Amino acid sequence: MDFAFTEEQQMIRDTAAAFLKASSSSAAVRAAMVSDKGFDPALWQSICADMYWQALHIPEQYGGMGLGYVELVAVLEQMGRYLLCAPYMSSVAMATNALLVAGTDAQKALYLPQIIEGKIASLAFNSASRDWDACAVSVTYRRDGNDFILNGNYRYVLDGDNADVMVFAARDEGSVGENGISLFVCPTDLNGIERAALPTMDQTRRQATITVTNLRLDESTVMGDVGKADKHLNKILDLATIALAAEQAGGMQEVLDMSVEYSKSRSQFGRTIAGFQAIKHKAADMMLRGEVARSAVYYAACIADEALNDGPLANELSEAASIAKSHCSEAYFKNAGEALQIHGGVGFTWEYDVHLYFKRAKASEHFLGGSGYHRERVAKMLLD
Amino acid sequence: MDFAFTEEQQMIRDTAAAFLKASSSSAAVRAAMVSDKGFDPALWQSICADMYWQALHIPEQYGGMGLGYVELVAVLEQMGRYLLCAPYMSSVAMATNALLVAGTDAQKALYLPQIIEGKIASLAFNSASRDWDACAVSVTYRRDGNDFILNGNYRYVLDGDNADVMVFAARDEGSVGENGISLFVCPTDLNGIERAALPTMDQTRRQATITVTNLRLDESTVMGDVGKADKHLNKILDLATIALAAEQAGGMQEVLDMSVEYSKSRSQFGRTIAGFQAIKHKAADMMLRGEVARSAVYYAACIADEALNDGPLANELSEAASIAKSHCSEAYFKNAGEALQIHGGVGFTWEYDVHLYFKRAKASEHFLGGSGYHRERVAKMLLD
Amino acid sequence: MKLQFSPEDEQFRAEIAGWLADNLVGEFAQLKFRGGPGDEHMFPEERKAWERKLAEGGWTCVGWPKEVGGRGLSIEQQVIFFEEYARAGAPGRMGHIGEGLAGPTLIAFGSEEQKSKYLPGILSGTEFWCQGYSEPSAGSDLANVKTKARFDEASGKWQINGQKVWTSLAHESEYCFVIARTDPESKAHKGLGFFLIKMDQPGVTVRPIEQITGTSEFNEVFFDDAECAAEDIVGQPGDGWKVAMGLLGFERGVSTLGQQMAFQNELNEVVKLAKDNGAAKDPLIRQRIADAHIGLKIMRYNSLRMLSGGSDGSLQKEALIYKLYWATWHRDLGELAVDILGPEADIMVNAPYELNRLQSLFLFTRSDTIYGGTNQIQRNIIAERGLGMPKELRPV
Amino acid sequence: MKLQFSPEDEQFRAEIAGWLADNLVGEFAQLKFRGGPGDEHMFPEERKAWERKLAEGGWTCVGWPKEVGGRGLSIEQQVIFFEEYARAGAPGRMGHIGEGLAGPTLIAFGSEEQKSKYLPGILSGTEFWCQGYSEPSAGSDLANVKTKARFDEASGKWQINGQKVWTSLAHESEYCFVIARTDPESKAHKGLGFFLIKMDQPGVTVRPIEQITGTSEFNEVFFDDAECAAEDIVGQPGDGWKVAMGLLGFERGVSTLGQQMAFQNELNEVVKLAKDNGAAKDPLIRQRIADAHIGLKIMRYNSLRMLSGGSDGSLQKEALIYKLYWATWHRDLGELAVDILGPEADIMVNAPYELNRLQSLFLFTRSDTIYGGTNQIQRNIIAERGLGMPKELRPV
Repeated sequence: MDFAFTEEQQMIRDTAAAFLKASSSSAAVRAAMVSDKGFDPALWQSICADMYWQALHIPEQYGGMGLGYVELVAVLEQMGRYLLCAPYMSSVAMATNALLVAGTDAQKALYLPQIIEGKIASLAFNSASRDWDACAVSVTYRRDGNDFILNGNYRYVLDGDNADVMVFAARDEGSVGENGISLFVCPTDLNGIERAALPTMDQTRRQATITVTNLRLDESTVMGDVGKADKHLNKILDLATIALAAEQAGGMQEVLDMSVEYSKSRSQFGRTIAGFQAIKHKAADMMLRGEVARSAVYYAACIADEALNDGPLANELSEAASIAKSHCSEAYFKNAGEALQIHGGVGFTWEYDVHLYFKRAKASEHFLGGSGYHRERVAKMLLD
Repeated sequence: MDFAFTEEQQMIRDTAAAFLKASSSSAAVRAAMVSDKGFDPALWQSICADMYWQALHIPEQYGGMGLGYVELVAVLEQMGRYLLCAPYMSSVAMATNALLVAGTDAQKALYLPQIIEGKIASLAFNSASRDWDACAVSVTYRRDGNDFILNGNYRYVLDGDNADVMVFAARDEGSVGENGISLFVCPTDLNGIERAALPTMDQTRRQATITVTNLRLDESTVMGDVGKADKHLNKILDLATIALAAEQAGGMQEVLDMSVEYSKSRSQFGRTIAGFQAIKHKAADMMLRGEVARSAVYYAACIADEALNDGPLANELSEAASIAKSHCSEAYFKNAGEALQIHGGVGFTWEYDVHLYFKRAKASEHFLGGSGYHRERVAKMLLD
Repeated sequence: MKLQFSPEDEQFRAEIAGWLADNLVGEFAQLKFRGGPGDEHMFPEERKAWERKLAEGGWTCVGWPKEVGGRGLSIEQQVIFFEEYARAGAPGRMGHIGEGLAGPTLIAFGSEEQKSKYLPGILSGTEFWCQGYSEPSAGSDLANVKTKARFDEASGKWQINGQKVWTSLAHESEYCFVIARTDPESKAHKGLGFFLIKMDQPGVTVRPIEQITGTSEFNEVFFDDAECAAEDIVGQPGDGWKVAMGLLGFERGVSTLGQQMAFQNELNEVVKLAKDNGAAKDPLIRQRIADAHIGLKIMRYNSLRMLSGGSDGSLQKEALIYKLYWATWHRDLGELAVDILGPEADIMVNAPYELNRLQSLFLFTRSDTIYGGTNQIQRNIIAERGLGMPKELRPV
Repeated sequence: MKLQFSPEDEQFRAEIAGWLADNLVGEFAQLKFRGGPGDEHMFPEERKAWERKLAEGGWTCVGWPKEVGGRGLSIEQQVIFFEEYARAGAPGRMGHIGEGLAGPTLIAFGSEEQKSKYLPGILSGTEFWCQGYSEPSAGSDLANVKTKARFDEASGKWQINGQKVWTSLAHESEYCFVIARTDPESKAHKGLGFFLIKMDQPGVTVRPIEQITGTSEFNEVFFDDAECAAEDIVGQPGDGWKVAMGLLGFERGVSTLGQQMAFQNELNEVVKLAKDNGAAKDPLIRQRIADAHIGLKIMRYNSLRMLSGGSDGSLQKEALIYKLYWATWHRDLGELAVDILGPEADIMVNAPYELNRLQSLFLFTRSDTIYGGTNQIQRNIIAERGLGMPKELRPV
């Protein structure tokens, strides 16, 4: 039992922090978030060619680095901290995980190298539901010979308009709940796929809506067993949830650092506001929430590794994901709100960066389910 | 529109405060709460003979003072503040209200003068349910000629073991929900009534369990229409709820005063702890909760008057009761908890009075429904 | 205590409600529910026209005494006016700083010349005011004023230099009232003056502040040798703090009930949304909606108590807690709104940054717990003034 | 990072679990789940016998180095020991102050004579210790020590005068370690000494403090010319603060995981109650139960990180927040327990004041956020040490 980063993991974390501090500066974030694609393609290429982050947890046989979820989480934490605008969550934490969990060898061999080379991929599964699991799938498929015909609308698709490759979840016409779910993977230039960016309040992460109209997919696109992909989808979503929680933990650290720094520089009534107990105690609570967030996220990352490798603790995945996300969602939003409060008037301006974190915090809280949703998931495990 | 105490109401309030400060001192409370009956009979007689508080809102035709609920609430607030140990809530806010709302002229003429003279009365209606309305009634009755035979068990009966007169709610055998509810009033020395005190964590208010076994009541005991007393019972409980909220508001004031006073006397790190922002801000929040509690209680008292007199705003009763109780329940407990925290170690001792309020706060929170229960009642009104 | 309004007051309620129903139509219909906090930058010209319309009907400055041209309404009728105004969705008042702050200050502290020069423009809805109060380095430390006023003997005018911030409607206003330091050696609340400054002059520059919402209703205002006539100081040099504090007192009052009616409109929208999108079935959301409803009801009761109070003889504690209470309630409403929206909360109406009303509410209400004294400062004030706890230590 | 324990460690887990299963029987069975915080006053003699039983099995002082007679367990094995001990419901340790505080202090700072005089009694479970640390006027201001120690040249002994408070198990202890002022002119943390004092002497009086629960496990201890041999001061006169602070460091550590297992036992009881009485169907209670479960899981992860940390090179922030975190969590659990009981929470087991376990939990956990540094002090410490924010101003 050793629940600390290894030296190698520390190095990965520190390298990520240094790289992102330089490349995902406030100016860079602000330029990227209003750009056409919502991210800087040159930076994305550099992340892939110089940092190998897309390859991090992809097995070596597919050209990846073969590292684990702990390493991935160490990098994601820094991405959240520096508010990196990039299709990383979608490509790595959603699509790559989907391929690792449910993809055939052929699909992995085809798509994972593309992702490693910087292609953008994402996962589309829900529309307007308040659920964040297989039950939320509303797009339907029907068989036509050996093909599958998909119809329906997806919403909240991360980087959906930029993606080169999509993983689609769909349900057998007439099925309900967790039944009849299938996963498909395909390029986005097929006929029958219509995509539109959704303008987002949190401009640092893009979302899209995708409408599939008689989208015809052949058998080679099917991931796993037809009609029985609910467990796979739920596992993919749990893995993505842990990744998102890692970002949230990183964001929490940054809003704390910004707030402490600002409070030390701002004088009121003849002293820096950092000296007032009201501010000190807010900051102390922020630190508490941030530190235990990290503990929850690192534990969940260890469990994610178990789940990806069928280890003995693999069955803890859903619980670990819900623990991390339920804590991080409320905690990040609280911390970001306190950061605004500590910054006073300037925190309310577009010029200061606090609002970017504040909006990211709220968007990340809702995405993949908020604290109440995940607590109820845990309650079901405990009480029903 | 004038939402302030009249001069007469102020006088009643101030007289109550002065009387209770002297007669319900810490020493008096501590003596009463461990005494056999749980209250001081001499003080109870003085309240009835010198203060006329039992008579406050009883109409003059029954020997009462004919004042309103605002006056009653003004006195109850001070009782909560000074933690008066007495069967007042039961006799006045429960049994008297029951008689006023549902009693026949004969019943009023019989029992109200007894209450004015200091007899103890109470209301029994529920057992283990988490509901606090007519649906919670579980004791059953069946007709036997012109008589009613009651069977079952009541719990949480305020001062039930001391009561001379009881109002019983019971339901027609086989009925469910709000159907089949009847109210009865009778003396407690009848055959078939067994009573036992329940030892309570909050020693300042006594509860009892009452078992009725083939209790035979004749028609003269029936209050209102047989089988249709649900609305009456709910109205009685709403009125009692407002009374309890008034007590809670008074308790809030006292724990704030105690805390502020203690904080000004206690030195740490070379200054009184009252000067630390952490303490100041806790106290400020306590004052906020206490002040708005009062606003909610006074408004509810005005509405109670409307309800007792069939005024145009009478239909606001349930909402006003739930607003007052949902705020006061959480707020009193929070304030009492903060008072313990501000008192530090000594607050944790039996010797200091804070714990008496802390326990009263928790018991009052649960009795007649906590904040969540009353919020859901309001939600039903708004959303369903 | 009695809750009902008198028949005369109810008659008055019918009158103003009727006037609004008759007049908030045609060109003004588009202004319904617009121009409130977070939306103050919208439709300025149309809202100025509405101010003139109000003035024609005698509905500006309804609480001012009749002798200065106001309507002289009782407290009850003012409450009714503000409630009905907000209930009808009539637009955010362009004239509120003139009517609520500048005017009452002049009535209380101004010279006869100042009154006759400035009050008519406020009454007629033709001249608008903004407030030059906050400074970048001041924040909650209100008395930390750095803006300077020097009397230039040669021109016989005051020369104002410095910067104000968080000035709403500055670019739409004819006048600004400004606190500036008349005694350069003075500190804190001593040596200040209260000036009435014309905005349309070379020495005044307005720069909008881009806010968290992407819009700008607050501004920075720069004074570079801005001029102010000798007779346009209110009170004497050195009286500025007293005048300004008197003014702060006017900020709280009967208009709180109108504010609450606006809150009620927002809450209604939130409730409707929850019913429409199914969130009203979620037990946790139900609790929060009920809590918001309860909180607003209690806010109203508290205001009624505040307005009726005083006869009670007690320190008005219910007034002292009011800012902290409403600001926190309103901020919580913003959070509730987006939590009911759920993931849809992140999706805007249009690029580049067009928010819907609830998103705007969510973001804009973050300022409520900051301006006009942060929640922290409010708690200090409550503890010190309401509970007699020690003042903050000052560093040695 | 790896979560699994090694096969050797799992083997060890089986060993201690087996020993407990074999020995926590017969006369000791009644001690299961007893004697923890809030219940420390119960079964003192039986629990002393249990301490001797533990010592026979070599299960006292498992973390002490072998060279002083301890078992010298690794961190992992200590974690396992404390977890299994708590999981088995083995009783609250009468020896915990000797084993966890007095012993480690002596090992770190004591003379050889002191070690050989005092450690064996701790190891054998035959001599018990209490802590003379807090004083009535000190509270969170730990260094505000008024108890005096004067060296009496005539007798060659220290004479101790003063009062300590919140001393648990004082009436069951052979010894007390006491901080007292050796230099009467000194202030704050200077001029203090750390004394080992025999309780059974005329100068020492123990008076139980009646608590919110109606029971007494804390005491006041009065020293009136209490004697302490010259060789029973740890370190030099004036070193007391250093020794005491070293001791405070021992308070946090591997035993946190045992504490958490005890918390888990409590939480299990709360969950069972909710299932039994139907509260588990209430969506609000479900949220709170889930939150408690999540909070405890995270507490464990945080402790694992704390124990594994350091190699990371960073300041151990996860350790700094631990007290605030667990104290608040535990207090919330107490509230949850009685809220699940609902109105039944007010009904005791028996008159005059016999509480059930959950009522006792509710009341007793109020002390968690106070002793060992109130939540307020913890926040100061976190802000100052963890975030480098300014220290509190001292009055001039």
